Amino acid sequence: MTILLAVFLLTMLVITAVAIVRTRDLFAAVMLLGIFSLLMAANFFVLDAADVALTEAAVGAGISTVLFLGALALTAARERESGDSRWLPLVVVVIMAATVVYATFDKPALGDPNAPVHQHVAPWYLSETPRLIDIPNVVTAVLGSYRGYDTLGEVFVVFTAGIAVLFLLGSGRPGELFSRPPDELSTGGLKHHLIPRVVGKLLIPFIILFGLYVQFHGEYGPGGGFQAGAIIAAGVILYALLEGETRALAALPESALKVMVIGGALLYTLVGVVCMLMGGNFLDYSVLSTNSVAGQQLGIILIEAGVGLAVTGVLLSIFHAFAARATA
Amino acid sequence: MTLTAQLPALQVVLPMLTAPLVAFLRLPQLSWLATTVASATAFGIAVLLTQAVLGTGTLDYAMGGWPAPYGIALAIDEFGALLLLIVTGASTIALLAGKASLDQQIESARQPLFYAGWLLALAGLSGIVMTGDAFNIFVFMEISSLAAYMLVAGGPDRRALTAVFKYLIMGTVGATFYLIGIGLVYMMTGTLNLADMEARIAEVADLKPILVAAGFITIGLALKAAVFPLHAWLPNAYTFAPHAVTVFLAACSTKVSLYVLLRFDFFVFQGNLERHDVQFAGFLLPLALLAILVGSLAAVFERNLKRLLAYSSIAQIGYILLGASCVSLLGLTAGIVHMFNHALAKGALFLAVACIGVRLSRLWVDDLAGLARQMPWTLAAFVAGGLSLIGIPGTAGFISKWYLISAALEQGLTGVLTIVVIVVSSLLAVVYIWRIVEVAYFGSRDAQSPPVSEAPLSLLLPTWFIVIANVYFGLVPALPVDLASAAARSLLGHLL
Amino acid sequence: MSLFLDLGSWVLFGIGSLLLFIGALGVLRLPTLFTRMHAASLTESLGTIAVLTGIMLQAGLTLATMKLLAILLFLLLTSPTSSYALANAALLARNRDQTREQADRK
Amino acid sequence: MFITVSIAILVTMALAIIRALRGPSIYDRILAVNMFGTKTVLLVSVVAFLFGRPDFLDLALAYALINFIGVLAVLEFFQSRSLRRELGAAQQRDSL
Repeated sequence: MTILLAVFLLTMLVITAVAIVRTRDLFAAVMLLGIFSLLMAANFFVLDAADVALTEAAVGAGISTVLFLGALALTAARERESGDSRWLPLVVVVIMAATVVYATFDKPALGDPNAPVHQHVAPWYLSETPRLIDIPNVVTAVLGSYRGYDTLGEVFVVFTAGIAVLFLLGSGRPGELFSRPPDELSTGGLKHHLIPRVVGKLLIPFIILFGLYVQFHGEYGPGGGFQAGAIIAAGVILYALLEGETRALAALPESALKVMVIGGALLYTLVGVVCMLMGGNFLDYSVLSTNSVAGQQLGIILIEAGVGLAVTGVLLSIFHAFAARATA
Repeated sequence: MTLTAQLPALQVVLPMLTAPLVAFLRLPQLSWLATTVASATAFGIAVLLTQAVLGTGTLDYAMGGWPAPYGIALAIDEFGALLLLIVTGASTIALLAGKASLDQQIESARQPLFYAGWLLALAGLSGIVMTGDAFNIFVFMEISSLAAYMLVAGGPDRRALTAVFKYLIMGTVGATFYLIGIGLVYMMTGTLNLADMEARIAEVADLKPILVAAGFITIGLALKAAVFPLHAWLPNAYTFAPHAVTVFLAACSTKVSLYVLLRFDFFVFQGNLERHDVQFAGFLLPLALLAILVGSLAAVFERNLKRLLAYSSIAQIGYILLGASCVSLLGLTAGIVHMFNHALAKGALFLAVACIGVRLSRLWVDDLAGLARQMPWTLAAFVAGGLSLIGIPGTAGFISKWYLISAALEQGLTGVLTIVVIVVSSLLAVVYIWRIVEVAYFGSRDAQSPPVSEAPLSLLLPTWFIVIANVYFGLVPALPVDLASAAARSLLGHLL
Repeated sequence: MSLFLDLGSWVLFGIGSLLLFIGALGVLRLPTLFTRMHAASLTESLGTIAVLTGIMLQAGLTLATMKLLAILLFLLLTSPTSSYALANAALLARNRDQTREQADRK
Repeated sequence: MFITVSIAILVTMALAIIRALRGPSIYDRILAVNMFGTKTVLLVSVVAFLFGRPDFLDLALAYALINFIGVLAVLEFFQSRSLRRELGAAQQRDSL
């Protein structure tokens, strides 16, 4: 059944991807990208990677569509014919695809328990985590502790992206991402907004609540700081869409976002530094408490909080930067 | 734990900690100061680490205290130490010298963000060099690339944006290829630790996924390292970047990718893929030779000063690869020494360009006419850097050429061809450097153009520091040569 | 007892599947946007209710049922809202086009 | 029985994709994406039970909450753009 589902979803994925590449209507491409990301998440889910699927869902379904539209608001809606030939890229892509297919000939079968992946490091994680860290979701243990340095790096990737967007777009005065002309009230465009506004405002608390749940439930089920950050940011973006950027910024001003970004990135790094000061290696949470298991758990909670803060802050800063640019 | 034992972690953590603080400082001057202090401290740490490596051999550091295949381990050997010196040194010098030029090119309101990006690039590059984990390399590659795109996009010319876009697409493709390769290797070995990978790959080395992985990783990294013919993104990125950024990136960013490429091909794949050395030489030697010739020729006909030097960089990357593709102790030593020496020579040249850039807004070769009279010290530094690039005895460049030719002499017939190419390209280097010297010293300045004064001392001092370093390491090459030959020995460990 | 639950699930799943398929067919085959929206809302309201209730019967009184209830509630809130917003936007756009055409004709 | 439903959902998704590819108007595409989103929620819920992993319902919950934002953003985008364009055109007419 897994195979059947995966094949079906992947076929649809390929069709969608080809359509995205072929269309010159950038708006259609954004819509198809939304479908692409939904398919991707369903695929991850079918392959039992719920944490990844949740990330894809949180980022792909809401935020990336909004950011793509923000970019579209700054440019033209149709792709210009470029002089470059499309044949060379096509040839390169076909060769690459053929090579990857060739590589799969000797690949262990999907779910084969004797595959090297299931023989070497993974069994150790599964057998030692209950003793060393004692949390049910091993994925969180791997990301938060065993490979915590990678996760720190990923937080800084997000941070760098945020810095780069702010640097390029310039964080000018606040503006509306989808600005409406001032006399728009007279044209009656807002009337249809009554129902979405009521429903949307009803949903926002639930979205934030769900984000917090994902943040703090990450040790038990799929989730963690990245997903939670994206979900909470999506909630705030919904507020901004319904009530306007100005009110969103009044609720969560740029200085607060700044504090979240710096605070999140610093919190993670400083947890590592504190571990060093207390005599362990960088990010060795065991030394944080007299009981090494409790120390690990404390460390993971702290760094996940740092991740959540930084991701929320960066995503919202990027959103506001696009908005400020769209108005200017 | 003593402080010394924690140094490997601090090398990356220090710039990472400083970056968020710098990003939101209100005062541009202060953000420059904090960045420079952090970068200089990182250089100090790199020096200490090099001493430790020379004393006791490879340094290992277990992140989070988890043992190697389960957690992420840092591993710094001689090769890594050399690269760390290049990365942190280039960053520090570029910052010290770049103040005046950056103040001109970046609006002061955007400077804090710019310097934060600089620190992130520094952290990313040193993170790549130090880690012993294949996926961790990818993570830090993302940090350094994103930061590098941002730094290049800071250039005042609008064309910087299109240049960055190309750079971004190519860089992303390269990183994706690398990731596909890592995924395939992980599928077959179940580990991400490089040392562990090397041990476990032996059982599955003759299977198709490993072969394909080797291809993907090599092409991906070659794309990031601007190896001919995958260099198309480099000239414009270097040309339109702010001058100080060009100094920083030209000195180290492609070399870090080459470093990863060499580590992968020699550590992980070499002993295991069948007749790997022949394949390596067979594919890369012609590319290296072509890179040298095409890069040098393009430089001869180029009229934009920075793009000229960028094409010359493509040729120099060819030299590094040429050394490596000999697959011999001497050849690898030559390639690795050239990483260091090219950083010195190109550093000096681009610093001199930055000096000129402070005074002139356009940097075409013709604009330099008669400039030697007004900016004697700058042009003298340029000539010295050029001499080192050509490989005149007494400069650092000579040392690497010397080793390259000795390595080629071991190779028999192909060696003769190699030597011919090296000599021809050195002559081409003489031509393109001389063209600039001729214009600057013997051209006459346009009467209408406003008088130009010598570059500020804050720029000239670091420039001359690097020029003197060129001469010093030309006369006393012990440090880079020792590190490089030790690195070559450990890279070739399996074949010896 | 469990037989009844299974039977109930079967019936609900059958109805749900049928509704989903008919609705999707409608979205594909019907001629205009508004008729297509009509078909889509069939899958979105009745189809969703049938399928999710069917699963709830299988899950019994567990946390999963609570989550399913929440999902159902949110879907029933959001999908008519977005349909409404979509229809309204499309209608306004069409009206504007018509008035523009009239203005152009004058 | 979960299999029957999941096949029905997959067919629905496929038909929605065809609609999204065909267009013809932007609103048709939005409709298709919206429909695709709710079908994904259903698929994930069904598959979670099919595989015996009901704790994975969180994902469906996330979708049910977030999919809405994308659709609203799109409508907002078009509303504001066409209004702005119209106003720009009107101003041009006035100035002539």
